[in-house]
Amino acid sequence: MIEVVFGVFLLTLLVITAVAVVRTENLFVAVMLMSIFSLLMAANFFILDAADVALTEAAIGAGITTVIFLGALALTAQREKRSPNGRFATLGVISVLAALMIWATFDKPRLGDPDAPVHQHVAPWYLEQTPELMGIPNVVTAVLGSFRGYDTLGEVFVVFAACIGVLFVLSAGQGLDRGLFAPDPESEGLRHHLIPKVVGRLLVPFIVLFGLYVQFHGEYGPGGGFQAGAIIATGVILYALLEGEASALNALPRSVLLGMVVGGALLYTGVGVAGMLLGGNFLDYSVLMSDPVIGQQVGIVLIEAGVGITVCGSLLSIFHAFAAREAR
Amino acid sequence: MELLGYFNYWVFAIVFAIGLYAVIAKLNLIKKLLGLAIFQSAVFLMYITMDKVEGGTAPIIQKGIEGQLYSNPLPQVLILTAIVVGVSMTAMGLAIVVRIKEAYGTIEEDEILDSDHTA
Amino acid sequence: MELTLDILSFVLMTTGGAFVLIGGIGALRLPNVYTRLHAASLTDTMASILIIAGIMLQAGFSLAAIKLLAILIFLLLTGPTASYAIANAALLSGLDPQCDGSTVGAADGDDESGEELRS
Amino acid sequence: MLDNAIYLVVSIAILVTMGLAMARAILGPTVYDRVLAANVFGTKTVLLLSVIAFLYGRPDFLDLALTYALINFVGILAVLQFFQSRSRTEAKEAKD
Repeated sequence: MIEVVFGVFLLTLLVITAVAVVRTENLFVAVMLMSIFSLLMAANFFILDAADVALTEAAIGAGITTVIFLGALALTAQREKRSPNGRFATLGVISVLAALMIWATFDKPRLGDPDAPVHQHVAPWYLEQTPELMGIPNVVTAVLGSFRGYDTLGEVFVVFAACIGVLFVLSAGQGLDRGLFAPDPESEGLRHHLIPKVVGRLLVPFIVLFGLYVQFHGEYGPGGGFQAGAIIATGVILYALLEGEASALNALPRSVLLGMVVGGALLYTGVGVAGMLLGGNFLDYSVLMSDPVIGQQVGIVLIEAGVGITVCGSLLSIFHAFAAREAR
Repeated sequence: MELLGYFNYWVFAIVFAIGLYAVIAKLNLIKKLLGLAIFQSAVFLMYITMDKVEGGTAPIIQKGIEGQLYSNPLPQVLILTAIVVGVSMTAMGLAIVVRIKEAYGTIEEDEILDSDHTA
Repeated sequence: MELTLDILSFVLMTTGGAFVLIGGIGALRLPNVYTRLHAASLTDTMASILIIAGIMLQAGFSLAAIKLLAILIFLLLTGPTASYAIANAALLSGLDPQCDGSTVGAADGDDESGEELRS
Repeated sequence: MLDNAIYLVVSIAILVTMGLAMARAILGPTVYDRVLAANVFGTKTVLLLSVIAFLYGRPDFLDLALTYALINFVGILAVLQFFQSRSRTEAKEAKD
């Protein structure tokens, strides 16, 4: 009951924010409103009992999305030109579409209905079998890592491909020197600002430590490779903001980042192939150890590590690609 | 009260429409990408709405509690990965926008089309 | 003993809630960025201390209490830093910190200059 | 029961404040008001998540609030960097 009221309030704010993002002409304002949008989404996910998803949205939406959008804004324009009038046809069609979809929702099961068709098929089996087959409490991690391991492998390769794509598109035809967060001989990052520098330096190790906690605690609480990769990447981005991009690249050179992107994906595939060599199917972890339950746990820890490494490397490579681009 | 059970889906439909409107009607490419992100979030919201079970809790099994209901883990897994993929895809889109800006000097769709026609 | 703790945490949390509200109202009502920042950030730290202390009393001595302490410490570190960053960014862009009373009450449409300055 | 009443009062206060911050974010008028509103929103979300974690009786979900407390201000620092680098390029252009 209470949660329904909370949800209604937060969702109303969500709609208002979405309208404001679309209406504003200042793109910088739109990006700021987008970060509020993401906060609201995370709160909603939490209220809807999806702690893992909320943690992912928190790790991605709060830092990385804003930073990447700001990096792109610095390289393009900050203001949108006024759109021409006469978009009423679009508005009309979209309104009709929305009305149709709202009408269709009345056929859907009510929020939280335990008899809804989604809850009848595989989900109860996952919830029942996870403790027996894997012995880990977090069912989301179990499904992500083992039951639907193929799916996650695909997602990792999508992240990998996106990272390679960004690098191809952005590093063509330019010297690697200037940009929003780029090394500037006059001032490197926020070094002149004593307060952010001191506080930030204090926080960087804690963020990375917390990222590692999320990585390795993912079997027991909300967390896992995707969230941990994003959190650690945020920590390094904070370092790059404070000390200038050059220092961050000194600490983690581009070659290391690329190695992480490739290595994580390879680690994931390698675990799958190891299962095949030991006589099981691809991505079947039960054969990794003599005890199938331990084998599953080892497999999940390894592939989560692979996911974390790839996500962290990709997000950082993307950040550096935007930061190093020279504004023309 | 019954109707409030559908509120999440209504919000999904409205936010979905807002995102789609931005993608279609806005000429600025970054605005289009923001619209795409909103659109994406609407879909995330719908999936996560489906996972909720009344009286349930997040699917992290607590020891020693019998008969506890848990929400559906499957939509959560799908969306968890989709969020990270979504941000990589947004970055990819932004990278292309940056290159378009360098090649055409603008990120407004109509101006880009104009300069293509005149060229 | 239990009751005393409950009452104490109730008092802490309601005062914290009041501070949160005051900060929100201040951020909405005051005339320019710097004063709004003042209201928001000042009550932010106080409200966080009170509310989290209240929850900690409820949590007792457990892992949750340690996590709450960590949250409190990080909030107290990052909150003022973020305020500093906002004030500095506003100052860098040449927004005048002087407020001459006349803008009070016209908070909605007054200093468009700050935004115009940007374009 | 009493516990829940406490959490409820606080969470309603936080939700109302979120609404007020949202009003500020939409009214503007300067971009810094929006940044400020986003920051207020961030800290309020941290508080809301910690309160709700206890309201639901699953305190192990405090990790979420901790994540926000740690990384929310990275976005704000990026904003500072954004304006700093732009004011520097503008100064340079004015010199040329």
